[in-house]
Amino acid sequence: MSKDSQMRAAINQKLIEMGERERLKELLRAKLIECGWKDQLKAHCKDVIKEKGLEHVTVEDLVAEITPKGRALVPDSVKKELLQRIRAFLAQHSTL
Amino acid sequence: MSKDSQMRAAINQKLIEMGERERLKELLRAKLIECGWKDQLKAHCKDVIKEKGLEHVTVEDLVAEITPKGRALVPDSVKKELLQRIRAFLAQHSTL
Amino acid sequence: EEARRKQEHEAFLAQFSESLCSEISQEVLTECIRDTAASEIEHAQKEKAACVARSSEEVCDSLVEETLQAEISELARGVLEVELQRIRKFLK
Repeated sequence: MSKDSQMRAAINQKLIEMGERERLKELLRAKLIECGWKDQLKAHCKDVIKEKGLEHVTVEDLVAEITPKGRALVPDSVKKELLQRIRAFLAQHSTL
Repeated sequence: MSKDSQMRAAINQKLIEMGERERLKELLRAKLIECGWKDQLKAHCKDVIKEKGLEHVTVEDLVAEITPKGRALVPDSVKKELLQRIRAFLAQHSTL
Repeated sequence: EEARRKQEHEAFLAQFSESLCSEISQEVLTECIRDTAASEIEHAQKEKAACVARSSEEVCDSLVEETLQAEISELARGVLEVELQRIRKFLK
């Protein structure tokens, strides 16, 4: 196991142990709603369904279709904030 | 002050005045790099840090840990060369 | 007398050379060992900080990806369900 993957495992373990991983996911979900990501993606879903026809779309198709846009629509500021919080958490619990 | 210690003081002063003391130290430093002593010492430092864990080692700990090996690793040829140069200087600059 | 003085002088030079050599060696070794130890600790600290920074980013990316996948699936399922209900209602 490389140094980096050991470190990743240690960080993940610490985040899970302290319940921080779940809190971070919760924060991200809230931010996605707040920044309009969810509304934009919903509209995109509707466009895809309209374009392809409801009878020709499965959940899997729809997920595959909207995922690239879903990723691209996440604002950098949200990712940055999340990373900042991970860094602050590690600084506070630096037993790595 | 005995004659010997007078002579010692005079030679020491000459060594410093003529910049030879610094040159001798510089020579030794260069030789230690050239013969691989520094690289061996670096590798030993890395081993100690790895073994003890970075968070458990201070510079002082590391110095104490590596000093015996550091001294032992100096090749005889390097010591000999230094001694040779000191002898040559003394032969030139000490009068009966 | 001259020969004796010369011999004494030679002995003094030999002894003084030895002590000077060990004095200079001691000074240089102490300094080099300390410098090496300090720079190796600093190097290890920098390396660790870089490793923590890289790993934090990777952990953050995987957390985002995991959350996005769950959210996107849920959203797609939800929208499709609503659209189906709307069509069913319309057909009725």
